[in-house]
Amino acid sequence: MTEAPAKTPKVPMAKAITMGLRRAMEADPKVLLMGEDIGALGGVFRVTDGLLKDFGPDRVVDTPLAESGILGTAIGLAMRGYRPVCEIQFDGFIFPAFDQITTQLAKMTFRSHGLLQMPVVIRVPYGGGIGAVEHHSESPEALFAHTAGLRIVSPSNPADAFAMIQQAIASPDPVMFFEPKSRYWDKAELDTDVPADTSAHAIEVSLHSARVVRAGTDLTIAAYGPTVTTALAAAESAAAEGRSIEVIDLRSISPIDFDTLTASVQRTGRLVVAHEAPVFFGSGAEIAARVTERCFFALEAPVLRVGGFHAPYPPANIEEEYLPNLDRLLDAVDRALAY
Amino acid sequence: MTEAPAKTPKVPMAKAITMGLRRAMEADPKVLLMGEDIGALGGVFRVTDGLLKDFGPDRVVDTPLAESGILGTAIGLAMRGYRPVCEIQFDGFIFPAFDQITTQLAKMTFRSHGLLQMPVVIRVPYGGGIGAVEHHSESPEALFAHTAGLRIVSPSNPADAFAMIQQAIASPDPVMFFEPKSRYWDKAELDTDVPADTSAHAIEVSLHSARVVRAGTDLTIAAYGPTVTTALAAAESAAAEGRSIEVIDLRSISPIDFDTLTASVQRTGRLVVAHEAPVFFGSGAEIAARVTERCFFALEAPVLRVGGFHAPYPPANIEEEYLPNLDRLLDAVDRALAY
Amino acid sequence: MDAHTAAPDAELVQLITPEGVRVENPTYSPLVAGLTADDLRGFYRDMVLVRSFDAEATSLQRQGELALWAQCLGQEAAQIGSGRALAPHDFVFPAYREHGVALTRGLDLRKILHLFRGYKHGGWDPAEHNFHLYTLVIGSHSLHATGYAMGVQRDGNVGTGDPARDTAVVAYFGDGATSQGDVSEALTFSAVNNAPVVFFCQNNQWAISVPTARQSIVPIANRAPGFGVPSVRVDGNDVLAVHAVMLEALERARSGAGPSFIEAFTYRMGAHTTSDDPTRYRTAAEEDYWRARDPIDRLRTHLVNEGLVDDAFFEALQAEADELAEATRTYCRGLGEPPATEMFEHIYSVPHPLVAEERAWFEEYEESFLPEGGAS
Amino acid sequence: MDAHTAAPDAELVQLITPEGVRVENPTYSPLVAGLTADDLRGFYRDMVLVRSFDAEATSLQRQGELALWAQCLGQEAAQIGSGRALAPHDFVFPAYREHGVALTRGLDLRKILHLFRGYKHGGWDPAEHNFHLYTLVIGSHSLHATGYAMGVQRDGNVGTGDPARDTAVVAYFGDGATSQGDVSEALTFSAVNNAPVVFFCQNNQWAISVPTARQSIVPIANRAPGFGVPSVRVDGNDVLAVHAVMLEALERARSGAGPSFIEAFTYRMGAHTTSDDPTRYRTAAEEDYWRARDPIDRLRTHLVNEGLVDDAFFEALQAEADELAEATRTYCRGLGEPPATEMFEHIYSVPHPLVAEERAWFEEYEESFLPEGGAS
Ligand SMILES: Cc1ncc(C[n+]2csc(CCOP(=O)(O)OP(=O)(O)O)c2C)c(N)n1
Ligand SMILES: Cc1ncc(C[n+]2csc(CCOP(=O)(O)OP(=O)(O)O)c2C)c(N)n1
Ligand SMILES: [Mg+2]
Ligand SMILES: [Mg+2]
Repeated sequence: MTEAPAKTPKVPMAKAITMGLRRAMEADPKVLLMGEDIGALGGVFRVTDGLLKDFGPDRVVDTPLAESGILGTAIGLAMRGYRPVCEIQFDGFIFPAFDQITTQLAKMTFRSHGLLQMPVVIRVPYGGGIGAVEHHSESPEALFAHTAGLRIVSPSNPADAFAMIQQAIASPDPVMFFEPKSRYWDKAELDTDVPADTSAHAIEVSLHSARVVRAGTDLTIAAYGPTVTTALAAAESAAAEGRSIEVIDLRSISPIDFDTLTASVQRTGRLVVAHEAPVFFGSGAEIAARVTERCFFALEAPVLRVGGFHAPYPPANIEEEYLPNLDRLLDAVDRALAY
Repeated sequence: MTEAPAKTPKVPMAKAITMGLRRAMEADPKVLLMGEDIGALGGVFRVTDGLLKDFGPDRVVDTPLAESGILGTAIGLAMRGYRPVCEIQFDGFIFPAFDQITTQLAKMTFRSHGLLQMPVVIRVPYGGGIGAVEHHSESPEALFAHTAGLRIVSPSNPADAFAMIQQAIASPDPVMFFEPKSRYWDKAELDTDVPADTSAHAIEVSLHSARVVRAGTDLTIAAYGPTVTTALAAAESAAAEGRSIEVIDLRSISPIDFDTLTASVQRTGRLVVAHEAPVFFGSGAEIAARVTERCFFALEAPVLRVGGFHAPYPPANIEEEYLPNLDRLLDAVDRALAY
Repeated sequence: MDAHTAAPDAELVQLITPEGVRVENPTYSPLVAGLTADDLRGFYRDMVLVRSFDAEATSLQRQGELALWAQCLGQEAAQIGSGRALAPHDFVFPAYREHGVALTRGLDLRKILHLFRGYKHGGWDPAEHNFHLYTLVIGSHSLHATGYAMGVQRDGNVGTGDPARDTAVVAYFGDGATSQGDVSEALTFSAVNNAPVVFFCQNNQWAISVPTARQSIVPIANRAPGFGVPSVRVDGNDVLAVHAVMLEALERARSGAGPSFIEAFTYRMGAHTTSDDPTRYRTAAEEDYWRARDPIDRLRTHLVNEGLVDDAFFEALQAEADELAEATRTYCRGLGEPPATEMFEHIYSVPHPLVAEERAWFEEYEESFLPEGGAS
Repeated sequence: MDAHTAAPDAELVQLITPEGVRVENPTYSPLVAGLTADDLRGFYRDMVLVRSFDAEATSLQRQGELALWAQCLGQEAAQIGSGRALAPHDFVFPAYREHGVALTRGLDLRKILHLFRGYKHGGWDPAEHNFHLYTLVIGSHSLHATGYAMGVQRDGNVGTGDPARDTAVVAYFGDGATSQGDVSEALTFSAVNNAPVVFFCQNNQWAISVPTARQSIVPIANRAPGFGVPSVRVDGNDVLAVHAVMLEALERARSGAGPSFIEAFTYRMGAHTTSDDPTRYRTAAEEDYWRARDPIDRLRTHLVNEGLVDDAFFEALQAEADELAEATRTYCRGLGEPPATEMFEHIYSVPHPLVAEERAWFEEYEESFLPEGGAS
């Protein structure tokens, strides 16, 4: 998507995150990484590869096997002035830490009337489509977005991943960083030598801004993380049939950049939201409700949602049918345009 | 609400639940209660009062202080053929059990291809308005509704509480039973001698049916648990100004009885949803999204939501302003009618 | 009398008997050998003051001024004995009834009322006295303390030998809390990191209505060594013994020798909170038994027997205690209510569009109730 | 060589040395005194069979037939020794590499492939062999086992003295799992309820890349007594010793004497799973050290030295093992894919309107892809 000089190397998203972590650790000695198998192994996805060697075991901490323990100690470290970046090995294993995240991490700043900041990042490889076994393909972002005090983002491409992880780490508020593991190996040209903009403005605005990744006039597709690529493919495919589809990469799930979203829908009059998480009580619900409230008279069709079914994530053999794939997206586009 | 012969005693909701538990325990020796302080103390709200004495410590189990332990052992008991009813002492203390509920309890039937049933009930006194300290006034229902495999209900009055707790216990699926603690002491005439209908039909349909508790033509208010009373008050108040408001007690949050809801909205053309939980990613989002999809051409105004703000539940001194009180509901009604 | 009300077994560290008699302990007596009469009077003073405060808060709750109150009645020795062993730069993570510890940290006790009045969730600046906010969610803060201690290690503030620098972290919690997975995880994380943290468990024999025997069938102190954390059981009603074991544990932490666990065996003489009714689950005989073992009486007897106090001391102290109660009452009654817009503040440190939007809506909405023309 | 690769300390219960020599243990030898040569050959057979199965599954994964495989290579003695001590009516909660235990329960091992192929999440009927589904979420099932055991108590199937009735429940998990709060809570709940459950921890010295020393600085077996649960450390590569300690623990459970904890000290000879690369975190020397202590070799040496086996035995067994591998391969390749609509099944036991609606939508949607007129 980004034009870059020919010499810029192509970097997969996983590597872009590694480099973002590296830049953040170089920029601030208080940044440290914690998680299961993030040291010698470099994480099961190798995202922390090489960091133990360069930053040592005090800053790249292989923790005991306990997610509540990871988050709980991260909170204490943050109180002491550190900036812990916690890796949860897989989406499905974040729930033992749910209490520490929801009740402690999210509320500490409020409880202390702003006296305590919580610069904690929780990295969560999430989503399906990689043929994994049970509990390794879930999309739990909506379960955290309901809770005030947390910020939730999800990059869809290497460049965003590289910049957003640094901004997330620089944020004084806790940030849940959902990494679409099915896109870990998608590459893009990226110069990882230049650290990202981590100014106050970048943290407040850039980190949480949606981006129009393809302009269009007939219908808007809102996506984030793994579904952005699918949405672009759907737009491409629809273009062949003469339909002009705008694609928005939300990038942030809490807060949601409703200004960008509603500006688009005011023009296109139609919105389809795509995410891998189940539709019922998913992000699409909030988006549909709020966009409808804001664009009531502009909407030509109800906001349609494409996502997982009201079912546990199924066995890998049939996950393709569960996921909001290209066909499912196109079907929703057709239905929305048919109004 | 219910007409009953004069001799029927008035029973507060808390007592109605006690009696429902008693009837369920009498009906099935496999039913047992587990939780913190539910034995000699009878629970901090006295809902299990007297049950230890009558059913003994094997069926009314004071557990160690660990919510994950309570849910985890309840799952094992269910596998052995028991029907555990777990009490979580307060809403804000359910999160240590989040993993066991979301990843184990909700998925066990699916994982076992229907070979294992999970007749576990989780009773959660929830909601605010009782002047309590931190963590004792939350409404976490939306955090569970996103997960398939769970059923979630919330009674708004003693009669429903009495019947629904028995149906929940008879359900082979796990049921989260959210008890609006601000309504615990609201009384209604109720004959608790007659056990509830726990037929298959009752469990499938009655337990999860919404109910029109007041008919109206201009606008529908959907509420559940603690906000039903507020909604009825709002309808009453609006009636004085010549507005006819229909009030629906949803009773079930997962599944949601969209048939009853959309039938109403098809007639009234306007919907306001009221719950205590924060609006952002709350139940109202799902309701707004789906009702809008189903009633797109009937809606005269966007679905409006009234609920908690995107903030941790505030100190009790200012909770009245946080809660969707009568004025806030009337304000939303006005706004919806102004479209 | 139930098993759990039996007199503590002989393995409890004790330096002053229930009869007020000083006893020798080869390990622990030397640790408190340097304490002066002034120190002992100071212990006594703190215990009396916090009891006065606690009683006043209880009565304020009865008067409707507080939503709830959690008394520390009976646990004063455990709290003052341990709190007085701390250095100012040590950091404390209390549960919710550590009013005695708060006193030793120098916190203005009246700020504790904020939380229990429903006025604020917090109420004080944790950094001011290195005393964290109360944590109501049982056990969670044991992990925060452990993480904080891991930060202390990274700051190089352990094992330097410089008493102004070496820092210990303390987590206070109850017997019930030991059943929470978080507390076990804190033991694991502290042990494998050799973190400078002390887990101080006040076993007051009850978790609301549940006796300790329902949390553990062996002494609570046995728990920690299985994680590699050394532990000790101390008579929690003996302020001197508590002080000694705490000094030892803090020194271990600060010197880099790692975490420790203290079980202070005491008794919750009051109700769990003002909402509780202990008559439902324990006998008057049990309460009487423990009332006769009141930790304040024990120290008083000792001080009197040793001739370390006189009437003037008691009178002055009583006046001070009355003054504290009076100041507490006045402060509480004057608190008023915070502005409702506080609920939109400090949810995030960085501006947040949804919060801003909801706040703006709320302010406009509130203004709509002002008498016409009344809005500024 | 790192500390954690050092030879197990002398406190491990051992009945056959690594050199294959039988040693006496006053407590445990009597428990296995009744075992016949046939029994020993049966142990050996099971170990060889599961290793053959395990190797075949590993190679099926390499061929792309499985999404993942978790080997039990090196842990056969721990699994067969314990599994063979169970009664049919005992109930087992495995983690995810208990293929050896599965074999002893009589499970058709090929059904284990369902999960690892991404074909089903479960794959067998837990009731058929009293063997629960694999649990991938570390530690969770320790609580399920405890609850199940509480159910057994309520059924009156403990301490009756009737061997056909008295029932034990077993939870299998690894060294890493002991750090999870759930496992500690399971120890608490089992102890205070005196539940008939055995916690069987295979300490294979690694949790993926994390050595046991990062989970506990003291032997894992030390953990349980702090909760009031007796424990024992056994040489997990000694099938006989494992069998003996398991018999003891099961008997304790069934008789009503309560829970036990077994630490079987063994070694994960393979990678964590087929996705893992152990060269990143452990040395070849360490792997060589443990390869030389292979549990199957140990029993083989013993059987040969005692003259309990002959060539015919080995040949027949090899044929059986090859047959199992062959059958596994064939079965796996023939599995195909489940119909996509399976994802709408058994989400609930009672009909559910949203599931029905989504399923109906999906079926209609799928039909729209059929060639025109192709829909039935
Ligand atoms: C996670 C959680 N579960 C339940 C509660 C409700 N609760 C408040 S205090 C308490 C008992 C605590 O007992 P203990 O740890 O012994 O402390 P004590 O009150 O005796 O000082 C319980 C169950 C809670 N606050 N947090
Ligand atoms: C709650 C949870 N967190 C993380 C994981 C990822 N994970 C899978 S296996 C494993 C290591 C388990 O080690 P151990 O308990 O020793 O068992 P072993 O694999 O050695 O048999 C980890 C971290 C998981 N499955 N569940
Ligand atoms: Mg207690
Ligand atoms: Mg292991």
